[in-house]
Amino acid sequence: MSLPLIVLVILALAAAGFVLGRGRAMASAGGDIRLLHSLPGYYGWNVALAAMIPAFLALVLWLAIQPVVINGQVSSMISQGSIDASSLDLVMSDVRRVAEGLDTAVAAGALTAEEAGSLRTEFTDVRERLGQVGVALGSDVTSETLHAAQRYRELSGLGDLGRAIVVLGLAVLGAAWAWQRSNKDFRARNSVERVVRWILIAAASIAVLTTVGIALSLIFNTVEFFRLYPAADFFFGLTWSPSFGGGSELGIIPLIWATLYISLIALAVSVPVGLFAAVYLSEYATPAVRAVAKPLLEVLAGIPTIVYGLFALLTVGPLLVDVFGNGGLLGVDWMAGGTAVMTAGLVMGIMLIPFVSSLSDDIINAVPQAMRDGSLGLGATHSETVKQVILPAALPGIVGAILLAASRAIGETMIVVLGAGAAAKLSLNPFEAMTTVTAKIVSQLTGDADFASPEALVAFSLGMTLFVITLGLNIFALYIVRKYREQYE
Amino acid sequence: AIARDQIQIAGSSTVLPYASIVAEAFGENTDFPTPVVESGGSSAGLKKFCTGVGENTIDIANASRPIRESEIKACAEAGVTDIMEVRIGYDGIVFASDINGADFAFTPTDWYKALAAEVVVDGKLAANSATTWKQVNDALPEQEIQAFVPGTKHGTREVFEEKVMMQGCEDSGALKAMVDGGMDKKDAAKKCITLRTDGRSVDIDGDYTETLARLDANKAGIGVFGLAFYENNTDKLKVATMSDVTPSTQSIASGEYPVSRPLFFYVKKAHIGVIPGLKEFAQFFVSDELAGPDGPLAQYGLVSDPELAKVQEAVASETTLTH
Amino acid sequence: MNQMTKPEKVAAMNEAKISAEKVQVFYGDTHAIKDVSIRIEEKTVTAFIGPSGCGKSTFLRCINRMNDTIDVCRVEGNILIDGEDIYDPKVDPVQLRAKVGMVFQKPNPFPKSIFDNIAYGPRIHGLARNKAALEEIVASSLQKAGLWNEVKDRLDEPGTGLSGGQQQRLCIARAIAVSPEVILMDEPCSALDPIATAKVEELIDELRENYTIVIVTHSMQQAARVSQRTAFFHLGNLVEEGATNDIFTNPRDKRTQDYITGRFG
Amino acid sequence: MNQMTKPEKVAAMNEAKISAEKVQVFYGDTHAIKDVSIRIEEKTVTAFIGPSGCGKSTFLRCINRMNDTIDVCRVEGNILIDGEDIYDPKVDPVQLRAKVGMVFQKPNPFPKSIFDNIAYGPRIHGLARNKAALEEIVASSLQKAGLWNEVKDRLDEPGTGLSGGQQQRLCIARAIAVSPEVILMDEPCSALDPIATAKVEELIDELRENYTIVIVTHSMQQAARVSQRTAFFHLGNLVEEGATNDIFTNPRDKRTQDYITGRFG
Amino acid sequence: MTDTAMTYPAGKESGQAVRRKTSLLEVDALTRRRNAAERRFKIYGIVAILIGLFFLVALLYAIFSNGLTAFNQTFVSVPVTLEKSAVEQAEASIVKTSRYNAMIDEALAAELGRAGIATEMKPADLRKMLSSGAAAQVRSFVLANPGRIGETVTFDLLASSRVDGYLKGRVTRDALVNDKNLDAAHLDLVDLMQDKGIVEKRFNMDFITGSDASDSRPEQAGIGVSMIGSLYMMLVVLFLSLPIGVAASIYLEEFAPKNRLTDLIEVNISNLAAVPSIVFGILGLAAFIQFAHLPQSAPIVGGLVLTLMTLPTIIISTRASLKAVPPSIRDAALGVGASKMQSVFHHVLPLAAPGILTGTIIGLAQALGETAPLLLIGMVGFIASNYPGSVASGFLDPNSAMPAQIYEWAKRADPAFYERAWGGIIVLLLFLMTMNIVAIILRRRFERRW
Ligand SMILES: Nc1ncnc2c1ncn2[C@@H]1O[C@H](COP(=O)(O)OP(=O)(O)OP(=O)(O)O)[C@@H](O)[C@H]1O
Ligand SMILES: Nc1ncnc2c1ncn2[C@@H]1O[C@H](COP(=O)(O)OP(=O)(O)OP(=O)(O)O)[C@@H](O)[C@H]1O
Ligand SMILES: [Mg+2]
Ligand SMILES: [Mg+2]
Ligand SMILES: O=P([O-])([O-])[O-]
Repeated sequence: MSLPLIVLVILALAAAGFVLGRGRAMASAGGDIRLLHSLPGYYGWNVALAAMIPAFLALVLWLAIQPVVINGQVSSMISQGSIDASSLDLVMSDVRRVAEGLDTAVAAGALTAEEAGSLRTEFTDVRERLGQVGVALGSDVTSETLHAAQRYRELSGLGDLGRAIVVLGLAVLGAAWAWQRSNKDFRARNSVERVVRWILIAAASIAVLTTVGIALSLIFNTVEFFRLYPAADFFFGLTWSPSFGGGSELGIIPLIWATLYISLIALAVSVPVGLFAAVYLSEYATPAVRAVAKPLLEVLAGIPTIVYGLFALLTVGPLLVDVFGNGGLLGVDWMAGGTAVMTAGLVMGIMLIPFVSSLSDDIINAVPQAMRDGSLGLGATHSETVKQVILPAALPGIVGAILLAASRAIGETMIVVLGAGAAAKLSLNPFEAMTTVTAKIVSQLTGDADFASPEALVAFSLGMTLFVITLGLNIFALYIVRKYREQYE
Repeated sequence: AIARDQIQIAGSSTVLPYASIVAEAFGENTDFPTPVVESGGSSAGLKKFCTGVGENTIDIANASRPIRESEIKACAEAGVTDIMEVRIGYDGIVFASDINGADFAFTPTDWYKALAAEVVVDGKLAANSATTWKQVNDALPEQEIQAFVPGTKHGTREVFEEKVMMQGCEDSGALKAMVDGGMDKKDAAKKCITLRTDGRSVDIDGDYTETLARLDANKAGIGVFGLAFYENNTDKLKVATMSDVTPSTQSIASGEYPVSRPLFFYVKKAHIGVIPGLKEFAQFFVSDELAGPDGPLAQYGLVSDPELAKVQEAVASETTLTH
Repeated sequence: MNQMTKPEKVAAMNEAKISAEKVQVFYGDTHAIKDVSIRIEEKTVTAFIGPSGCGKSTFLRCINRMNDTIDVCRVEGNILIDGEDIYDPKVDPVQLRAKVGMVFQKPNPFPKSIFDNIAYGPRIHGLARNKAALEEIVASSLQKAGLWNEVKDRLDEPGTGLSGGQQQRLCIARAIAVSPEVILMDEPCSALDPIATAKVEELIDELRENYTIVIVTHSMQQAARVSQRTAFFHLGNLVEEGATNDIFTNPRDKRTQDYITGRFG
Repeated sequence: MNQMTKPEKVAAMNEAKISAEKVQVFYGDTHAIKDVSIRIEEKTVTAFIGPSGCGKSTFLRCINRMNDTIDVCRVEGNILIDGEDIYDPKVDPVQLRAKVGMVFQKPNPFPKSIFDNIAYGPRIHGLARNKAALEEIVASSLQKAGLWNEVKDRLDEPGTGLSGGQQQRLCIARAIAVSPEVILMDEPCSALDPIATAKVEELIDELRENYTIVIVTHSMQQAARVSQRTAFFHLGNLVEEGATNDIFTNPRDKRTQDYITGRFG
Repeated sequence: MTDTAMTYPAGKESGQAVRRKTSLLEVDALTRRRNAAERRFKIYGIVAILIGLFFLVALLYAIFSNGLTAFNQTFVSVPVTLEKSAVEQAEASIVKTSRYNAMIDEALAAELGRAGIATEMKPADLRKMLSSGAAAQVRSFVLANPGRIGETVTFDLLASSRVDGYLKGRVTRDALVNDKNLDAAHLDLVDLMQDKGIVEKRFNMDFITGSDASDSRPEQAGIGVSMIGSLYMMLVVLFLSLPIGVAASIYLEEFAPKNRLTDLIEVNISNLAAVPSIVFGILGLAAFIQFAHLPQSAPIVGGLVLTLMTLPTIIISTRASLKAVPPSIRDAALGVGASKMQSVFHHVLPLAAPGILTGTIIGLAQALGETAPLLLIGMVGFIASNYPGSVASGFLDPNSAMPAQIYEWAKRADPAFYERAWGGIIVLLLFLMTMNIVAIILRRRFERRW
C-alpha cells in the first residue's frame, strides 16, 4: 500500500470514526443532545483523533525506522571489496537506484514482477533494460548490486505490507476503543481539548526547538573558531580585517557598533513614520482611505531587499552626497561617498515602515471605544487621547511591532552591503561607510577563504554573538513592556 | 529516500557562469538531466563537498582557487578521499573605468602607491596622502583616486594583493626600504598589502554588477572586474592596460598579462559510476568544443587553459589528487 | 458624521443654559430621538427619566457631542448652549466637552493609576499650576465623590482594579476634576450603595450652586430628591418636562403617570 | 493561581446548595474577603448587600471560580456546591460554570449579534435539538429578561449597540438561556428602570422554584422584595446572614443596622 | 503633554479649579494651542503616510521603468530545412547542438537572400544575431518530431540579447565598438530584416513561464519555473507557519502558566525574529539536509526554513493582538460555561484575527522575498529544472525561487539580465499581491470596534 493511500485510508477511518462516535453518543442519549456531557461533535472528534494520532505517530516512526532496518539487512550483503572500492553509502544508493529502476520497469510493463525478482546480470544487460524505460544508471550493474537490489525490493515490499497492517490496525483499534467509550457521560470535550492543548504545546515548542537547533548548528563551528582565534581578540578587537594569508584581525566591535548604528537610524525613520501612519490610519482616516493605504504600505515590506539595496546605492546615496558631501547643499563636507551608515539606515527605515504601521494599527484599533469616550468626554483633543490613553494601552503590541522592525533591521544584509558598504569601520560619523555583523556573516560564509580557517568559521561566532546580544536586548524590551503595560478593563 | 538522478554542483560564483553554460549544453546534448549548479562561494561549495560521500552530498565543487591542504584533510576525515582536480581555465582580472573617462595605463607600482595604507616617504612609513593618480605617477591623468576593489571575502582580492599590491611594493622598492629600515619581513609584506581606509579604496563584497553600479554613481572610480564581465560591458567600461599589456583571453593565456587566477572544479571519484552522467559531465566540460579557445566558454570570457589536453587526459583517467 | 440642517432662525433663548430644538437622532435607520425640544436652566439639576432604551443616554450624549464618535449616529436639529449652537461648524467639540463634562453609564476608568485617572483632565486643560495643586485637585475630587477614604492609600494602583461602585465614583471624580460648567451624569449612582449614593447626591446638590447638572436616573426617589426639573422620555420622545414636583405629583401625560406609578409594560 | 488549603474535615452540609468555609481572597496583597463562611440554601434567593467595595462581587466570583481569570487573585478556604469542593483539582471549572451561571456587574455583551449572544451558551452546551428549538430558547430567554419586545426586530444587530439597560438585560437573558442550577447576579437591575426591574424581579421569583439564586444589590427594597435570605458584607467580612425579614427588622449587628438605616459613613 | 503648558488660571484654595466662562464660538488661547497641536498631529499622520506612499511610488516607478521591457522579446523567423544526413551527422557528434548551428546559419543566409537583403557576412557570422539557444530549439523539435525530418520548418528563433537590446534602445552602434559578440554591421542587417518582417519584437510569454538559461543566453531566461518553486515554498510556509504560529501564540498567551519558563520562551521567540535569515539557512542545511536527509535544492526544504523564519513574525503579531482583546470578552464566555478553549476559539481569536492576518501578510512577504537562507540549501544558482511532473516532485525536485532567480540575474555580466531581474521583480510583486489579497479582504471583514 503506498504512502498516500495509507494516509487517505487513515483519514477515511477517522471520518468514519467521527460519524460512528457521534452516532453512538447520540444513541446513548436517546437522540437528545441535551443529555450528553459534550456536544456531539466532540464525541466524533474524539474517535477521529483516537484513530489518527496513534496511526500517524506509528506511521512516522515506521517511516523513520524501516529504511534503517532494510539498509542494515541489505548492506550486510555487500562485500567488503565493493565497500573499499567506493563507500557503503554509495553502493547502497546504487542498490536503491537499481531497485527503483526495477520498480519503474515493472510499473512501465517492461518487466514482469517475477522477471524483476529473478533477473540475472549474467543473462541480461540490466543497465540497458532499465535505460529503455528511462532509468539512467551511472555504471553497469554488478551481480552483487542486482542481488542486493532484489533483496531490497523484497524487504521493502514486506515492510510496506507490515506498515499498512500495523498503522491501519492501530487506527482501527484506536477508533474502536474511543468509540466504545462514547456514551453520554463520557467527557468528550475535555478529552478533545486535552489533545488540542498538547497540539498547542507542541506548536509552542517548535519555536524552542528552533532555538536549540540554531544554537547547535552554530556551536561546534564557534568552538572550532575559538580554538583557532583568541576569544579576547574577537570580542574586544577594534579592527576587522580578514585576510587570506593569515594574520587576520577579526574584532567584532566595529561590526556590532555599525549594526546598532544602522538599526538605530532605521528605527528612527520607521518608528515615527510607522506610528504616525498607524495612528492616522486607525484614528483619523476614513475606512476607504484605510482600506487602500494600509495594504499599499504593506507592499513596502514585500519589495525584495535587493531593490532597496539598489535604491540606496543609486538614488539615496548620491542624493545624500549632494546634500552632505563636499560642495553639497549644506556646504559641509561630512560625506565622502554615497555608501554610508545613513544611506543604509534611511532606506532600511523605509522598508520597515509597514512593520510598525500595520501591526500598530491593528492593536490601536483593538483598544475599546470606551477608552476614547472617557478621554474625549473630559475635553481632551483626539491627539491627546491618542498620546495619553490609547498608545499606553496599546503599548505591548506596539513594542512588539517595533521589536519586529528592529529584528528585521539587525538581520538585513542586502541593503547594508549596497547601502553601507562592505568595509568595517569604527566611527561616530553616520556619513561614513561601515558594515554590520549580518553582512559579514553572509560574506564570510559565501566567500573564498579556506572553510576550515578562522576567516570562514568566524561567521558562526558572529552569528552566535549576535544571537546572545539580541537576547539581551529582548530581555530588556520585555522588562520595559512589563513595567509600563496598562491593561484596559 | 529516492535515488538522485541529476548531478549536484556547488561552489564558486566566478565559475558559476561557465558551469551553467556547460550544464545547459550538457542537458541539451545528452540524455542526462541538466545538472544543478548552486552558487554560494568557493568556500561554502568545498565545505559542502567535504561533508561526506553519498547521495545527499554534492558531486562537484567549483572553486576559484585550488583546494587547501586543511580542506583536503577535513574532506578525508569525512570520508571524501579520492578527489579529482580539474582546472578549466583562467579568470583574467582587469582594471576598468567609465567608458567616457580618461585612459589609464597602470603598473603595479601605481596601484601600490595609490592604495597602500602607508607608504615609505624618505625611508619612513607615513600615511598615504595621495589624492590623485597624477600624484602617484606623472603619466597618469589628473583624476581623484577612487578604487573599487573586491572585498576580503573574494578570492580575487588575494590575487589583487599578491599580483598588484605586493608586486608594486617590490617594484617600487618600498619592500626593500621597509626591510632595510629594520622591519620584519613578514610585517613588511603585510604593510605592502594593507589598503587605506579613508574612502579612497572601497571594498566590494557583492559582485561585479555592484562594482559597475558604483562606477555609475561615481564616474571617477576605477573598478576591478573579471575579464568576462568586462567583455560583456564594453559599452560602459574602458579597460586599462597593466604594465602596457591590454587584457584579453590571448594575452592572459600567453602569460603576458600578469593578473589572473586559475579556476577549478573538484569531482568526487567515489560518485563516478553512481551518479548518472558524472564522468560524462566532467569530460564534456573540458572538451575542446566547450573549453577550447573557440568554444562558448572562451566566447563568454574564460581564458582557456593552454594545457587543456593534459586536463582532458587526467579526467579521462580519473586521476585524483595525491597529497 | 453628524449632519445639521441649518437653523432657519434661531430664536433668542438666553435664559436657558441649554436649549434643544427639534433634535432627531438616528443610529443608521433606527430613529432613537424623535423631535425633542427642551430647555435646561442654569444652576439647576434636571433629571432625565424614562424606561430603559428610551433614548436618555442618546440625548445626553448629544449635549456634548459624544455622539460624534459613533459612526452610524446622525444628529439633526439644533442644540444651543449659552445661546450658541454647539453643532455650528465653528464650534470646537473639544472646548465644548471641556465645558460640558460627562459621566458615562458604564464606568470606563483609564488603564492608568487612580491618581492619573483623575489628574488627566486637569493636566490637559492646564488647571494646576504645579504638582501640589494637582494633588490638591485630585484629593478634593475624590473626596467629593466619596472615594477618598477607600483609595487614599492606593492612588498609584490601576483604576481598573477597583470594584464596580468604586469605578463609578472614580469616573464622577474624574469628571468634576475639570470643573465643567455643565455636568452630564448618566446613572451615576447605579452601582452605589445607599450611603455612597447619598454622598453623591449631596455632591450634586453642592455643585448645583455653580453648575448646571443633567442626571439620568432610574430611581424616581433620586430624581425627586436631587432634581429641580424632570424630563420624561419614552420611545425616543420627550413626553413631558417640568418642575420635578409637578411631574411627580401632577403629571400631565398618561404615560408619565403610568411610568412613575410603576404601571407600565 | 488558586491555592486551596486542604480541608481538615469537611462537615456534612448536605442541606445547603452552596457552603463556603473560611474563604479568604487576596488581590496581590489586598485582603478582599476575610474568613467568610456561609451556607446558601437550595431554591432560595439570597441577597448580598453591603457598601461599595466590601467584597460582594469578589465573593460572588469565587462561587463559580471566575476569579481564576484574575492573575493576582488568590482564594483560600473551601467552597462546596452540593457537597463537592469546587476548588478540588478534579473539578472542571467549565462544568462548574455551566452549573453556576453569572451575570456580571458591568454588562459585557459579545461583539456579535443579539441572537448569537443568547444562542452561544445553548449552542456550546447542546441545549437545543435543532434551529427551531434554539430560536425558541433565545426568544423565551429574551422574553423572561423583558427585552424581547425591544429587540425582536433587530436580533441580528450587534449586542454592543444596545442601550445600557438593554445590555444588562441581554446579559441576564444570556445567563438564563443555559438554565444553570445556580444563578449569580451581580447588581442585575442597576441600569434598569422600575418597570424593567419589576420584570426581572418577577423572573427571579419565578426562577426560584427550580434554581438557587444569589443576587448582589444595593437596593434594600429590592433585597427585601426578592430574597428570602440576606447576607451583609462589610470591609471584606460577612457581618451577618439570616432570613431577610430578620435582617431588615431585627439586625443583630450594629453595622448592619447602621447600613440598612442609611446611617453609615 | 508638552503642548499644554500650565498657564491657565489655576484653582483656588479649595483645590478645585474654577474657569472663566468663554463662548464656544471663540476659541480661547489654550484651546487654540491645543487645536494647533491636534492639527499638527494629524498632519504628521498624513505626512507619515505620504512618506510611505511616496517611496512606494518611487520604488515602483524604478521597478516598472526598468522591468517592463523584459516582457517583450525579439524573435527571428527562419525556415530551416531539416536534412536527414545533416541531422544524423549532428546526432553523432559530442556537442550535437553545434552542428545544428551550421544548419541554422545556412538557413538564415538563404532567408536573407530570399528577402533580397544583400550582405557580405559569412553565415557563421550571421548567427551572432541569434540566441545560442537556437540550435537547442531546433534539436528538441527534431527529437520531438522525428517524422518531420526532411521537411522545411519555419522556426521563431530568439534573437541574441544584443539584437534584442538594439530594438529596445539599450544597445547602440557606438556601444558595439569594442564588443566582440556583435558588430554595427549586424545592426544594419537587423534594420533591414525588421522591415521585411523577419525580425519582430513581441510579447514574450516565455519570460513568465520559462525556466532559467545560462549566462550566455539571457534572451531565453524566464521566471516561470522558479515561480513554481516559490509557490511550493509558500504553500509549505502558509500551511505550516500560520497554524503553528497561531497555535503557539494561543498556548503562550492564553494557557501557559506565567512563569520564568514562559518568559524565557517569550524572549526567545522575539529573539528568533532577530536571527539573520542566513542563520536559518545554516540551520536548514544542518537539520533538514544533513540530518533529515531531505534532498538538496528542494522547495520543501526551502519552505521549512522559511517557515521557521516566519514563525516569530506571526507569533509576535498574534500574541500582540490576543493581548489586545479585552478580558471582559473572555469572562463573558467563561461565565456561560464555555471552556477556556472555546472562549479562545469562539471569541478571542476572531477578534484578534486582523492582527494575525497582518502578521501573516508581513511574514509571507518577507518569506517570499528572502534569498540568503536559500543560498545555503542550494536553491540559488543555475537550477534550470523543468516544470515538476507531479505535486510531490514539485516539493522534492531541485528548484529555485523567484528572489533567488532575480538575485542571480542581477549578478550576471550581460546587461540583458538586468532588465530581466527587474521584470522578475514585477512578477514577484504581482505574485505577492495575489497572495495577500485574500488576507487583506479577510482582515477587513474581521475588523470591528467594541
Ligand atoms: N482586580 C482587582 N485588583 C485589585 N483589587 C481589586 C480588584 N477587584 C476588586 N478589588 C478590590 O477588592 C475590594 C472588593 O471589591 P469588590 O469588587 O468585591 O467590591 P463590591 O462589593 O463588589 O463593590 P461594588 O458594590 O462597588 O461593586 C475592593 O476594595 C476593590 O478595590
Ligand atoms: N450605538 C448604537 N447603535 C445602534 N443603536 C443604538 C446605539 N446606542 C443606542 N442604540 C439604540 O437607541 C435607543 C436609545 O438608546 P439609549 O442608550 O439612549 O437608551 P437609554 O435611555 O439610555 O436606556 P438605558 O436606560 O437602558 O441606558 C435604544 O433602542 C438603543 O438600542
Ligand atoms: Mg443609557
Ligand atoms: Mg461589585
Ligand atoms: O564565488 P567565488 O568563490 O568565486 O568568489
